Amino acid sequence: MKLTKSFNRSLWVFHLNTGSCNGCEIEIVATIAPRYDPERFGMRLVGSPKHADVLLVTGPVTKKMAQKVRRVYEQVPDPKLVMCIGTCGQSGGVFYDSYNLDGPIDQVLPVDVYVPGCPPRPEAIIFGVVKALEKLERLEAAQ
Amino acid sequence: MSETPHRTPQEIIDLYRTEFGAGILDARITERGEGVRKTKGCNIWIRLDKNLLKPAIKKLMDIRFPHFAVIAGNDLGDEIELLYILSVFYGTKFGEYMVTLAIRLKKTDLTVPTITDLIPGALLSEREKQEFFGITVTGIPDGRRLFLPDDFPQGVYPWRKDETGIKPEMVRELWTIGRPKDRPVPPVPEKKPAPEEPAAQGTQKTPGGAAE
Amino acid sequence: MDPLSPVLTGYGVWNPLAWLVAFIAAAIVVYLLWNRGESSCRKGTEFGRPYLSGNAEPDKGAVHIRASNLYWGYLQALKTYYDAIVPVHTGVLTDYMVWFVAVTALLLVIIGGLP
Amino acid sequence: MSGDTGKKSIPYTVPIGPVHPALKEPVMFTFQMDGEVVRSVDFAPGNTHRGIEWMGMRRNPVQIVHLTDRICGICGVVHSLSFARAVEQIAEIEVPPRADYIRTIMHELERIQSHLLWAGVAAHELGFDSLFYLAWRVREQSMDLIENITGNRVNYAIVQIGGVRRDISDDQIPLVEQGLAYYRGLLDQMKNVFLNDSTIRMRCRDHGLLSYRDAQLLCAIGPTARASGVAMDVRHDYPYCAYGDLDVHPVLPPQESGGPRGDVYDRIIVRLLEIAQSTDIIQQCLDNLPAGEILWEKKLPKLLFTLKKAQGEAIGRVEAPRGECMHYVRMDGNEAPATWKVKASSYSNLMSWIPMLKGEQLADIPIIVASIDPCMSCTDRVTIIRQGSAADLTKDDLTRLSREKTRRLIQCR
Repeated sequence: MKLTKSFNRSLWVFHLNTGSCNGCEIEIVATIAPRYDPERFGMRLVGSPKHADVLLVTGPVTKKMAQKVRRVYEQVPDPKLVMCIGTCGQSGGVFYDSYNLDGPIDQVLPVDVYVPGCPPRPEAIIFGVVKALEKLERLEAAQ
Repeated sequence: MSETPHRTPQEIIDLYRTEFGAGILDARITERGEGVRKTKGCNIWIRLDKNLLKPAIKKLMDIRFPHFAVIAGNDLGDEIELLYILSVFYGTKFGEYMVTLAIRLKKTDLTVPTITDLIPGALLSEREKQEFFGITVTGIPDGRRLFLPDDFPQGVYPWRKDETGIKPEMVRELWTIGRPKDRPVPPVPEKKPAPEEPAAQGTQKTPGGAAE
Repeated sequence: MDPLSPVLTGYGVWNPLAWLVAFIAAAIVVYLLWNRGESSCRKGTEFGRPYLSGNAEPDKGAVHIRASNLYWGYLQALKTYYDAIVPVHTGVLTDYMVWFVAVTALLLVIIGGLP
Repeated sequence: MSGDTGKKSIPYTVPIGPVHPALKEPVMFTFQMDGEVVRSVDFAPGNTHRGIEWMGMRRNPVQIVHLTDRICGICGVVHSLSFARAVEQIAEIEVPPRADYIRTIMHELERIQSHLLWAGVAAHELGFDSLFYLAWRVREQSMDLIENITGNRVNYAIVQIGGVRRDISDDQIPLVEQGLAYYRGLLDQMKNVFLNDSTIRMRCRDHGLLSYRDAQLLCAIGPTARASGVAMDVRHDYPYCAYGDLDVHPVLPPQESGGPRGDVYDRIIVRLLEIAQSTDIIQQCLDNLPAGEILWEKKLPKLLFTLKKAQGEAIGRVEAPRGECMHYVRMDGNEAPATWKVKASSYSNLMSWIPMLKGEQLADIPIIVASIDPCMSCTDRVTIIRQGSAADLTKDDLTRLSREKTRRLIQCR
């Protein structure tokens, strides 16, 4: 798969809640809002995984959502990246000992970039996207 | 709707006592004041006979239409206590009281009549109690599961403290899991067609590409 | 007249042959562009199925939409007309006969005038 | 019309959700549609059930306070506040008045940011994206204030059992006042943009109706109930924190705007007026901020020891931005509470979706669903499968439908 130049400058993200507390969600939307304005880098929230390049996954993956998360991941076209936003998707966070979780996220999806924080600040999310771009560049160089 | 007169918490308890007599097993008032002036907010706690639940709620509706908040529940060992938490006289300045009607169900007979014919909004709460306490609400218009997944094991009720509660093996200690070991290290080779189950078979992608 | 000769329409020129050549040229360009692409569609996996908010794709028969739903906008637009006309259709024969006689009488008055 | 005249029509199903990226409990809706009209609604919450209450019954109250912060990211104060209030009642802990006032200030700042957040989302659902960006831009000011006071933007972690963790210093008070002045100056503009806009009026007036009686019977709370004319507001009805010292009145849709009708438009009015009310409450609290301690007990082991001895049951309730939030706690002398039941505010409001959505059009679903403020709905999607071939309706398509409806309405005028 050859990555085109335009791909790096127009990362479209799809946001997937797997049982998060909403904190990460509002920070993701706050990131999209004018104060941080990542659209100047081509980053945009889209409404369908089929339009997306990056999957922003939040939350510790509840049992009801696990299969749906896998399905949505499958529906994202290649090349794709998965960003795990928030601590509870990485280690469970405060939800470390629940009976209804299938997480953390990397048990369900292959994660490329982890953005820790509960919730991470918008700056951190933008930094994570930059890291995702770096990873894409490395992928490109490896070909 | 004609406004019924406002009453003090003690008057409400007296009304209940005259109406239901010995059916009222316990009644008390708690008060709490906060801030500088310590204006008091009142809670009324009434424990009554199981069969008097619906008449008691009807009685409260006669006093003034209550706001139904939620049904809470306690596992007391042999019995399950259900607390119907309502509030009455909302809209009056500092005159609203929480009214908690508690009934106890023997674990041998965990049935309770539905109150959705009086207050339809109680449906979600009743459905929730069915799946979390294993009680049976008779006459419930919609008895499906609410929060738990469909493949949740039968006969396990998360809020019970006896052997039907959550089993230790059901608990997943997320923090001990760590990163999956069945995935290759970055940088990744060329992509293969994605398998059906990425988690089960491992995939071409790797975790933590940028985290290194 | 030669079917392939250019026709002056008054608004421009119409030449079927020129159009045919243009279409073929466009098709070749499109094919070349398409051919340069790399198929990344994973057929037979979830990727090929519609995205239904993360839900599994239901059986086609289960989500079949009946034609009556497609007429909805049409019926909605003619709602006032239908509301007036539907109650008149009572299904009782005598009612229809009354309508028939009344309309015939009216027509006779308008067209011919009674003697 | 087909339904009105009793004509036989076979409804079809439209599923929405659960990949609602922004909801606390991503709800899966199943709509039975007749043409473009909703005939019946069913919803299934629980996709984000994490078993928080069960986990809480294995932890001590101070740990639970951190868990309560993460029940809902938008309601960072209300859950921890109502849990702390319940525990304080059981253990008979007297909260210092200064802490009560700081709690109130945080509570109201949260209401401002939450209502602005909702205003943005509602504008987005109407297809009015520039207003969405405007509202979220304005919201950042309150986020800055919250961050300045608590150190966090979301999940503030300011409430501790027996008081608050951080004080508001004398240097911070002018900053907060500056922020309030900013909102006061802006409010007329916001009202103008939201309420005098003919598009918003057309899309929201008389849509998503919830009658007074339905609001009562379905236990609606907060702005949803107040928009239907039910004058309930925990801050007014039931004194807690500093509200016992203040004069707070439930905000009802004003008579001059058409009185309480219980439609989406009234819910917008109520929320906008509540932003103004919140700035006044914060100002009053700042003016009367009592001096003194901010914590009942600073030493955590001592606090935990007191809590371990505590026995009894209590209810803590507060008025969250979305309505009453209530925690029932029962402690029996163990480290962890015996029972902990959380009643979040959206929990009570969900049932009111059913009468609201019935008879409405597909294009109106997003705004009506969002109008009770179920946290927010950002990237939800609908799919319609027509005549065997699957036609995908993404969120973008819904927004497009929504815009088209607006355009149609404008042309009809």
